[in-house]
Amino acid sequence: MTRRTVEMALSTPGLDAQGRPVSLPLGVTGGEPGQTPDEYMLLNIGPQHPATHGVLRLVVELDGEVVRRVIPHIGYLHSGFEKLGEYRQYNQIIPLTDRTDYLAPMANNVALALAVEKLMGIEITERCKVLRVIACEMSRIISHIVWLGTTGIDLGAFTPFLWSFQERERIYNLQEAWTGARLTTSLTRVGGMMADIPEGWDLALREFTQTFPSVLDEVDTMFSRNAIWCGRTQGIGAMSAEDAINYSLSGPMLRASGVDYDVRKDRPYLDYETYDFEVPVGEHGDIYDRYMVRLEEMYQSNRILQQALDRLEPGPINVDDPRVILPPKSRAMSDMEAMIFHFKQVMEGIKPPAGEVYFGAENPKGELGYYFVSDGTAKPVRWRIRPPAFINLAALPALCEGALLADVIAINASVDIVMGEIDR
Amino acid sequence: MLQAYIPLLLVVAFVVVNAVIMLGLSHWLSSSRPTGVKLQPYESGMPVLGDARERFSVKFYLVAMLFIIFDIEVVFLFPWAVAFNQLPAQSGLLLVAMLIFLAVLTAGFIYAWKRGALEWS
Amino acid sequence: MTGVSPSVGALTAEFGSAILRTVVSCGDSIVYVMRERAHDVLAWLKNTPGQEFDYLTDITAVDYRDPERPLEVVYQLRSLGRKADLRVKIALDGSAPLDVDSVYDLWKGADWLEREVYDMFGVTFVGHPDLRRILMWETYGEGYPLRKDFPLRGHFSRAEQVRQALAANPEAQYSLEELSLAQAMHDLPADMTERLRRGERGLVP
Amino acid sequence: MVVTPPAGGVELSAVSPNWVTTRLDFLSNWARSNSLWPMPFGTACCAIEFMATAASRFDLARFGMERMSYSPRQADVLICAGRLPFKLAPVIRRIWDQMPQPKWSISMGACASTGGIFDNYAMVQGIDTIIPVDVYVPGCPPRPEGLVYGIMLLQKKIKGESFTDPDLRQEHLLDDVGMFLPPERVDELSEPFGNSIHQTRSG
Repeated sequence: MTRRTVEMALSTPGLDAQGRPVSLPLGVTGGEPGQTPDEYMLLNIGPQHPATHGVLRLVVELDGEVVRRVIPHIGYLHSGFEKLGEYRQYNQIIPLTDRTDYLAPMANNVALALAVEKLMGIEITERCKVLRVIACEMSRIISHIVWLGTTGIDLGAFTPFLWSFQERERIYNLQEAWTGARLTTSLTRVGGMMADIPEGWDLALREFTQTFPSVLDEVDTMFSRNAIWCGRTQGIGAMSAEDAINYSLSGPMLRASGVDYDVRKDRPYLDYETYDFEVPVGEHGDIYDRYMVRLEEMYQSNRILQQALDRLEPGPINVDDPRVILPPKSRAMSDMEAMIFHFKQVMEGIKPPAGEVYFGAENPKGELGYYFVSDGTAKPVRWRIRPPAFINLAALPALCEGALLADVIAINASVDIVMGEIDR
Repeated sequence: MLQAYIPLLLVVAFVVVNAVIMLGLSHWLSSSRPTGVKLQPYESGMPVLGDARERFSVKFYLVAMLFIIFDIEVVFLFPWAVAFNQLPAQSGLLLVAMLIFLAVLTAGFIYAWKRGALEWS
Repeated sequence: MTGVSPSVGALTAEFGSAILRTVVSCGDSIVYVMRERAHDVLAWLKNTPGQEFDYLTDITAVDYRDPERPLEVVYQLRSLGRKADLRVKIALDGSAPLDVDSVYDLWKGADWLEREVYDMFGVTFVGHPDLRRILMWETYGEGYPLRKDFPLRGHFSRAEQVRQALAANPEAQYSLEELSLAQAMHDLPADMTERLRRGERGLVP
Repeated sequence: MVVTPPAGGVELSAVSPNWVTTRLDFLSNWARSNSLWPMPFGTACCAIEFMATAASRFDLARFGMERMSYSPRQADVLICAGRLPFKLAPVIRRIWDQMPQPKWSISMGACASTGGIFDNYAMVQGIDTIIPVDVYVPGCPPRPEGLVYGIMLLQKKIKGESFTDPDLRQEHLLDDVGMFLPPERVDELSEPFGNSIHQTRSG
């Protein structure tokens, strides 16, 4: 079945909005001779669709059940984050990061704080590092478990969705106890955290880490050797390792294709090299491998959480540099110097040195990168988010070529997309 | 002799009346406001190119026809099964008759299978 | 890895004048490259055995606040094998039209990244297979949002923005590729084909 | 422009309210309010909180709403859970038009109700400039209890409706210019307020 080419030769006098010549569609040439094009169908799996995990729109060209071509349209949730970032001080950008990848908000907050701290060259305290590792690994668990639930629904299994939200509620309680918000946590500040963990919080988390693997075992026994699940996922939407690197995939999508690349291992931050965990790597790069990689990653995150809880000992969570961190309220009201620092920081914000920084963190979806360009003022010149789900989704047309229509839904689910991060 | 049918007629009458009431009430009470865009086909919120009544590829009908054939085959089994245990004397003859019927249809099934009618592409 | 990455030395040896200057910021080494030779430099960085920058982390652009500083297109490159990073920048001064050679032939991941830079900054990538807006709708008429001369709330009034969004032609929500597929299937209604012929796809009545 | 109903059925809104109609109102409002089929127009973070509300802990099934209808044909209430960019405005408008009467809409979250923190070029400053909204649920994202309270408010509103009210079940379509509200009303509704007024170019 040779690839059909679409001839768009005839150019008309009209100019479209950008002043480029508009070419009138001429018609379809190529494909096998005698294949009448009117047997094909254009279908919108559009912005309002239960199986697109948000407002993604896929225009699918169908030959009966076989998909000839998938043309994704994104931007239906473009909210101008990067433009807003240029009007905010650095600590004011943290609430914006919750709303990009809203399935793993804490991981975004931590990544932003680390990026700005790398720009300013601040060394954070030991307890703050361990708390941030806990926040990142908790985000990885809740992001993967909601992916598992929604992908299960897409392929017809409803109960894992309820199990996954049961576990998510338990972590919501922990996040709410720590930051006051279930979803939009805004956990970190440049140089520290918004608050220390409350009393008994670490006991609740330890109790969660003890009972959580049993839920994963249930999901494992339900899916991994389930004939329907294997039939729908094995060998479908596969991508080879070279293609995965060429498409700049990252995270579970890359590791499922057999490329052993994890930012926590290759460019360790927050002392990840001192934690003992393995990085699961698949071989075939199909949907089943992506499922297995994400499932295994949840076990590993659980192990990291337990190790982090063991090494958590009391200490300050904020760096004691008054130019960066607000002095405690009690001192700000009594001691003159603290009040001046408090006033300066609230009115003018933190002023990092002029320069630029790129910091990549291992987010549940892949490598989330923050690229800051600062000119010495309190607001960044440019705040670029390197969105892992955006780049992983760019490989969707290549994955869906020649698959069946039902497989397009499964492949789209396996990419684990969050439209807030894709459309920024 | 006809008394046996009265309960049946009552049930049918109740069903019909019930259906008519429900449909009538919902039609009468409903506030239907047909508008131009409401009558257009719904495709995930997008304006539709072309209409849905297009020529489907024949593969869909092939699958439907195969289903109908083997569904009717199963339908014939039910009365046979009821008759089978009421006539224990001729059970051997009945069994052989049904096996021949099944054999013919299974031959048809194997032919369709080998011809690739079940694969999709 | 503080200090300049070895690739910079190799680059200046190889290309000499094409490498304008190198900077080190927060531990990352940055190389400014001439626009005309950019594609050769990137191809060299990807293919030479010693460099193997096989992973394109990101393509973006930066528009500075003071108008004299040129708009910069930024390539973040990474070598998975050598665990090395490099940032290649191209400065596009405002005089010449903003166009850069596309790197889609080197890394397929660049497809959507370049479309987003085109959508947000207006930098056209020569040789890109399908360069059209990706985040805003294709016939978006207000300009390029991430430019510093683009106001935060947009040029038009809110009412005009709502009208532009609601009253757009139905074919404005389809790309030219889909329109030509639909036309080949004789699905395109007559009025839509007429408007396409007159080139009024982006026109809001 | 307002659509006049077809001539076929007897027009109940012309009847003066009496014992029969109030009993009929009570019966139909009771049935409608306790089996609202939501159309979850979930775009962003509020959609995750909406899923949490529909899951087992904050169970929407207690209100007869666990049957999500993803097609507007069977939907009763359109819940816009999440922010609405301009690119999505025609989609929500088309889905609202394609929902049969009686229909209601809940604007869940600050971003859907007022544009929230996204006071920029890409965001509709409140979906009431695009479609009529019955209940606004504040919060970013609103807690599941907040959304459930919003739904209970909507049920109370439905129980208060009556057949004899002529301008209740009317279809308000876009006018010929393609606007739902007059332009000056849209500008007034989308006025920046609070600290976003000071978001001029910095430094």
